[in-house]
Amino acid sequence: MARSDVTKLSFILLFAPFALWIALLIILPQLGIGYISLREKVGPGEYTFGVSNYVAFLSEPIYWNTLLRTAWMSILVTAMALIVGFPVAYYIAKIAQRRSRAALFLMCLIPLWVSDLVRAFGWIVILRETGLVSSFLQKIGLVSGPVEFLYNDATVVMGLVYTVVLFMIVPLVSTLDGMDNSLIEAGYNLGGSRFTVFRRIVVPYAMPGIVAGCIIVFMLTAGSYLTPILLGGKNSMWFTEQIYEQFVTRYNWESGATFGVLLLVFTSFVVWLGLRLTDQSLASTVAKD
Amino acid sequence: ETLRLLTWGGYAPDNVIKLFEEANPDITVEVTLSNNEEMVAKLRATGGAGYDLAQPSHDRIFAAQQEYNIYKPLDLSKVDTAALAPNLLEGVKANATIDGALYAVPHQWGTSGIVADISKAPDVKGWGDLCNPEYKGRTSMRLRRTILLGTAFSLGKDPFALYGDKAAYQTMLDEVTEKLIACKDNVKTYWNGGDDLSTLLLSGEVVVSEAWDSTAFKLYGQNKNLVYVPPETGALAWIDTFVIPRKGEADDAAYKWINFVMKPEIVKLMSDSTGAIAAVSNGIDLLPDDKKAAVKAAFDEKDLANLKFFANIPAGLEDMEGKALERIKAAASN
Amino acid sequence: MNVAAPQSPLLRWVYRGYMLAFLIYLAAPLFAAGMFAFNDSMFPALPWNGFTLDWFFSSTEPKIGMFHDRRLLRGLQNSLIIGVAVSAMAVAAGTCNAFLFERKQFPGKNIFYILMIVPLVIPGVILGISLLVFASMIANGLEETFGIEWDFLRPGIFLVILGQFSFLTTITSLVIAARLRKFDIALEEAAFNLGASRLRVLMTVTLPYLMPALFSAFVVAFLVSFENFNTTLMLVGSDAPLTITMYDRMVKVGSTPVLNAVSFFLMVGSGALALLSVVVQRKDEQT
Amino acid sequence: MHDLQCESLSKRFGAYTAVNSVSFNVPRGSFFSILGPSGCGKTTLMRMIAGFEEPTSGDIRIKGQSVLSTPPNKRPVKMVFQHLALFPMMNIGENIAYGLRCRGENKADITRKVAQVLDRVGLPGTEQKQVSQLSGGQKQRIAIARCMVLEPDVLLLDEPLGALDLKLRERMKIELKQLQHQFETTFLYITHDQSEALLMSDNVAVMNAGQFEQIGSPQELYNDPKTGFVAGFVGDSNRWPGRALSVADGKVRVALDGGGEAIATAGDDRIAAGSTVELFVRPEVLSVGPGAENRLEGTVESLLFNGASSRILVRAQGGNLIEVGQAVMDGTNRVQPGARVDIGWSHGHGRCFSVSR
Amino acid sequence: MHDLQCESLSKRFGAYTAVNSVSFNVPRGSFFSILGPSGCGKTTLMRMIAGFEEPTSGDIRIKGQSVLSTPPNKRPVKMVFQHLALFPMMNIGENIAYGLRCRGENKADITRKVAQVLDRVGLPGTEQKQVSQLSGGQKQRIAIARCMVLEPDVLLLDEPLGALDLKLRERMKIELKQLQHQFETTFLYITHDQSEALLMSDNVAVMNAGQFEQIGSPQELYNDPKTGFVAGFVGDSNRWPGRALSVADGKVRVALDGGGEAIATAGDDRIAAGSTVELFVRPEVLSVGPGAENRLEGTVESLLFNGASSRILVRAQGGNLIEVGQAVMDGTNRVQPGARVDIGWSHGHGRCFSVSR
Ligand SMILES: Nc1ncnc2c1ncn2[C@@H]1O[C@H](COP(=O)(O)OP(=O)(O)OP(=O)(O)O)[C@@H](O)[C@H]1O
Ligand SMILES: Nc1ncnc2c1ncn2[C@@H]1O[C@H](COP(=O)(O)OP(=O)(O)OP(=O)(O)O)[C@@H](O)[C@H]1O
Ligand SMILES: [Mg+2]
Ligand SMILES: [Mg+2]
Repeated sequence: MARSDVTKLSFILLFAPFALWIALLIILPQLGIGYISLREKVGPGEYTFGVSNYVAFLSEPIYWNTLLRTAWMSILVTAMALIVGFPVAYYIAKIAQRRSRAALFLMCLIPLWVSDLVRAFGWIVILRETGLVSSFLQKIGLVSGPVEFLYNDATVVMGLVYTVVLFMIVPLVSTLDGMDNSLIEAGYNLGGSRFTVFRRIVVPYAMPGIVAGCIIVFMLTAGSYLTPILLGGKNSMWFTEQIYEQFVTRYNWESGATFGVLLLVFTSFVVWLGLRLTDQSLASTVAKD
Repeated sequence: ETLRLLTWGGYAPDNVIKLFEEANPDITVEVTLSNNEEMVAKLRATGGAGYDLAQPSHDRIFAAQQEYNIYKPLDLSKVDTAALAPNLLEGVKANATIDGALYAVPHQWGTSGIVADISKAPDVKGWGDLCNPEYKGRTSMRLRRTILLGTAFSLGKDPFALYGDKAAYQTMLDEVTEKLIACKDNVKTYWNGGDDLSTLLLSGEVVVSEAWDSTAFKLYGQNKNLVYVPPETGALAWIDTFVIPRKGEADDAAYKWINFVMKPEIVKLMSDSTGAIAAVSNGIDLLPDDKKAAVKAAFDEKDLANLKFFANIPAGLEDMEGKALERIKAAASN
Repeated sequence: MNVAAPQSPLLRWVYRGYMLAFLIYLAAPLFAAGMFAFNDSMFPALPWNGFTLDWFFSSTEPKIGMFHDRRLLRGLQNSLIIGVAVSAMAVAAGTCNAFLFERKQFPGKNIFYILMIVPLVIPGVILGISLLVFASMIANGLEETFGIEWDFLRPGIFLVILGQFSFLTTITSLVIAARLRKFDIALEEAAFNLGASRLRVLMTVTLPYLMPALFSAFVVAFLVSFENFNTTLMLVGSDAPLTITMYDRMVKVGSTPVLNAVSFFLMVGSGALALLSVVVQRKDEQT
Repeated sequence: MHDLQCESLSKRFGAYTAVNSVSFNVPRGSFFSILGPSGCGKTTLMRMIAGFEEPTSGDIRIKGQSVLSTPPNKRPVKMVFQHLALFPMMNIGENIAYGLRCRGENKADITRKVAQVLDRVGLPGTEQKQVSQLSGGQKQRIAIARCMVLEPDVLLLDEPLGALDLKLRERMKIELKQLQHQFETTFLYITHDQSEALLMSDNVAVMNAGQFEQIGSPQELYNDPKTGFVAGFVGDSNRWPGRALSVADGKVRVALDGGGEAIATAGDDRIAAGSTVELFVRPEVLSVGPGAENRLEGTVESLLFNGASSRILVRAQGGNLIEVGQAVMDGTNRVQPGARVDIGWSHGHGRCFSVSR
Repeated sequence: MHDLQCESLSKRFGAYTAVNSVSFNVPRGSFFSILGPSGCGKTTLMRMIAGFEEPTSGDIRIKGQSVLSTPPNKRPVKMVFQHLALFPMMNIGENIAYGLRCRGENKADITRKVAQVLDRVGLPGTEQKQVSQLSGGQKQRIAIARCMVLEPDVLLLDEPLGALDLKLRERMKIELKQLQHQFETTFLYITHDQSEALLMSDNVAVMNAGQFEQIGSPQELYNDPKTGFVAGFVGDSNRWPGRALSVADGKVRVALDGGGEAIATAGDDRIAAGSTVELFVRPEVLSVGPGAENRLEGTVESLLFNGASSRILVRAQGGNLIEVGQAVMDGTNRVQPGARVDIGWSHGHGRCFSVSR
């Protein structure tokens, strides 16, 4: 039939760009670094295959410590972003008046449109020993000498939370927005206290949004580069930095690729674990907004 | 025609480019700022394409070329060799000749050493002072191979001599690593670029730091207390060179640029911008006055004679050094 | 009364205070970064030496304003080219994907759908290096076996575009699909029924309906592309976009307030763009 | 004894008065409805009783106790929401157990009570089902069960049938009434659908623009409306504007604006000779043919067949449209479109209200 | 002459038969309704006529011409969608002009025709308004105007009143019928609301599970249903299961399962003595009190007051529930809950259908 031909043709036309995109830009490149990561260098321009890059990773505590540190900090940042962002999302979705809601949301989004670099730069200006906060504290006499706020993990976490919190707020707002106020009212009406209603109704309802936000935030944090480097101090190690070092400073594509694969696998594992624990699925959470 | 330069910050100042383009109206200059590691990494990724002229240091040519084949041999006849300081040219030749082909000519040289605020740290002598508890929390360094080498010298070793013996080099590195980890408490932060360094020193947050002499000279212009101190074991010296990437598309323009920046009047402008000393016969004299003063304040003849030029890094060492640096970075401190 | 809000006045004020603190937190670094663009000093730091617009407009050394700084302008230009190209491609591909996943039934749809989302959760650095490695493998292979040189597979604008495209397409697909999902297919059937051809239906009914989503997808893609660092860093060649130029400048030369000026300029620009997109969206909601 | 008493309850939003000095009492165990058009303030009134809005003035008493200072989660009134507001993230059992858990009852009691109430609403053994697995009518019953398990003094229902489809709504009306009998709880029911209010309630309050127009049994409202609004809103009615010619003994002679005269019962005591009035006559009291006390002539415009509630549309000579009720049982129409007919009704069946302009 | 003819039209989705060999003819200019419960295949049937689904078998003819191979955008049938499907990105004028533009008519003609049709649906001069500025009823009319401006042979309407609220729906029923008269076009109307079908149609087809049960005028369907489904679906009915005792002269003696006996008209010819049957009696033909031909005894369970369509619920001795129609006009109930009553009706008013198990 002519009509089924049209259907088929339109399907092919729509599927082709998708297939090209996913295959050429996502799957094959990932396989590519997988392939490189299995290459062992035996001499200039000579390679054999094996898992020695992975063995090297595992046998060097610095590397996996960095990976663990990155993961741990990312989880911390994710949790912080959730704690900081939830009240904000709740305010925007449930408390603010209709009109101010849009404005608030927009205000929250503005920093999103400025590059990481600018934001980190801003923090440096504020937090450095001779920066605004330190000067201000000295001026009001709270401290006698200059105080350094930069170059420590707390600053890194704060800076990372800053860069990612909006990715937490957006999905949260969109799920909370879909929540009928009458659910909350019903929660009170049936005798629930403020805390009960929050724990048993609001949070479970927002769960898909929470999970989506956490996944995105976790991934962004684990993959971030500038903020930990610029704000981090002398102990600050970040796994993406390691990858960059391997690729650029050490000219070692093999171990760089290995690190890349490991980062991907490890973060995917964390995300999978999170999805399992909260009983959600990737498609139903992230794709919702 | 476009000349795509892959070079260090300051090595292609706008005024020089302007003059060059006036002299060669058919050429426009495009600049990408980079550093040693990135230059090699980029050229490696592009297979030597994308740029027409690059400026790695003299020790970054041999191994990179052997491994990745990213440069093309230079035609020395097209370079105005007469202008170049013969000793530097020979040095570079020794470092950058492979199978009889020469891959680089010198452009600028400079040193890495210590910068100190003499009003607060008057007694700084050498690399070891970075770890001097007297300046606890007031020192800084760049966590790269320079500090490894410097510390090695301060411990009385000669790392360049150990280049041939990996095991010995590793032993030395271990010692250096230990020293630097112990020193970590002393350090306020590790700086990443000239900007970091300047801000740290000018704001007074740091009083002693490892530094590039060029940055130090600039700082001297701002604050006469900030003085470059060549370590007593000898400042580490580097020569930034010109190389032509294997797939460079504007060789003629590249040679024109090389010869152009060696002209005395351009050297002056260039040195003003880079803070480094041009690899021409009377390089120091062609420095702008304030820098000249800074150099004179920093170096005496003895220091100049005591320069330690970087040697070609044999393959594999860089990995070892990298690991050492990572261990330092990863080590705990407060 | 809004039962969702805290009931006691004290708590309400505490909550408002929290919101205010949050907004200050959001604005602080932007404000700081923007403020020093107007400081009449060579360093983006205190002390405050007085107000100046030099860092925008001056054309004389040493204070070259951003509008006279050739490299920054070139970076800006590259960013614009990349942004527009990437956004256009991502919107086009996103539209195809939206139609594919909203309108078509095919085996393995769920798996493909997850594949579509996956780029969003791959760290940007990894997207960058994997593409770099893959492209280099092809380019090296071609060069070694056939002697063909495909320079566009080497780091440069083209790879940057591909790299950003690879994850932006997910975002645009999701934005457009969300809108398409709300589209009542009966509108298309009504148009058919009234005698329109397939193409005409697409042009007069479906695409106009999708327009606000296409527009905001474009804006989002453009802004994300403009500020992207992680993916671009690995793929950039000699034509660096603005963020990379700024980063190089900051780390390799040293920052002057001109970088603050650029930041300020970008903030204002993207703020205006974001505002525009919201206005478009809002206008659409009203109809 | 009254389960619920409201005393001159008012609620203002800014300058707008949503509920205006409303007073009523609901006796224990009765089914009380509030009937009014959209936006008249019904929901606002109910939300004040549930505690989600604070009255601007007035008092609310439950079992004689003022509850004004009781927070919403402590009031002994439970509410069935318009869209039910079943918790989508809990299953049926958890939904029903929610209130009991909030009270802190022990596990065994909760399980027993949940099973019991599910049994009573006719859905035994559905504890493990998800909300989305139930049909509209079943959800309805779960929403009621969720409240009833807490044994509230008063159950509030805000247009609970609004979201259901036609046939189901018919069934649920009867079912709701039966549930109320079973639980013997006081129901306060809000609706804008007069048939719901009439069918189920012991007493109905008709509300308009924030005020109660009339409170009474369904029969009272239907047969003896006290205002024009009630006469028009409760049940179908023909409604013709006119002018009172004379008033005597509670009977008014009305000259209709469209032409013709009729005598009707005076609905209120503000009617005087010459005042503008409206005449209300229900379609089912009209008959075709001569001989009734009041008469209008007209032409049959169309026949609307609908079984027992069929209608004849007649255009009166003056232009008024007359709906005449006609139960067609045997398929033969006594009149045909285009025919000239006389429409008649007795004096007592017309009702006349003054119109305030 | 028939505008639309369908001949043993079938549609299967996989193993499921949505429409099963349906045949019917719609005469020119008539109002034809298809009435059936949700999911019976009405929309599928209509989509086949509009060309959005391909029939599995059978033929569709418009003005005698088969349109099976005509693509949907070329068929001379226009469709009003359930949610109207007005284009939100165009104003009213553009919406209506859309079809004309697709045909490539010239500007001046389009403007004229749009103005004309807006005039005819009673919304002149609204060309520049946005869709969102119109009320539900006005949108309805625009949706019809958008189709009618193309002068289709047949207008298809898929539950166009489904989305409107109660009061508006009542009004629009009458209005739709008037519009159809005005345009003199063939309307094919789909609904699951029997009152809509009865009120407006010249002919109604009752559909069930993909098949037509009966086609006839509203009166025929109401008064002379041919199957049990039609008897139950069209209008309210009491429905009691029983067993045929004897059949004679088209009359059946039925023993009701709940106890009691009755005589009724045989609805189909498959009824034999001993076969299982269902007896259908409409509430409005039942009367309270002794003396009718058929009688059931029972106890009044409750009174459902709803003005002219009030009901008495009686529990028969055997347990059957009896709905008795009772138009309460004067507020006095003749019976009270708990009273024992006799319910009676004449032979001719009961109808009996065989039940196939
Ligand atoms: N929070 C509020 N602020 C301002 N006005 C309000 C508020 N809540 C309700 N109103 C107004 O009060 C009036 C009555 O609203 P209410 O919801 O009580 O009506 P309702 O009778 O329940 O109508 P419906 O039958 O449509 O539900 C409306 O005009 C509404 O706009
Ligand atoms: N594309 C399809 N694929 C499979 N089954 C379908 C499809 N379209 C409809 N059906 C099935 O065919 C049956 C008839 O559907 P249809 O939409 O015609 O019902 P309807 O009578 O219009 O119901 P309603 O009154 O609810 O609109 C339904 O059981 C439906 O699930
Ligand atoms: Mg309401
Ligand atoms: Mg349908």
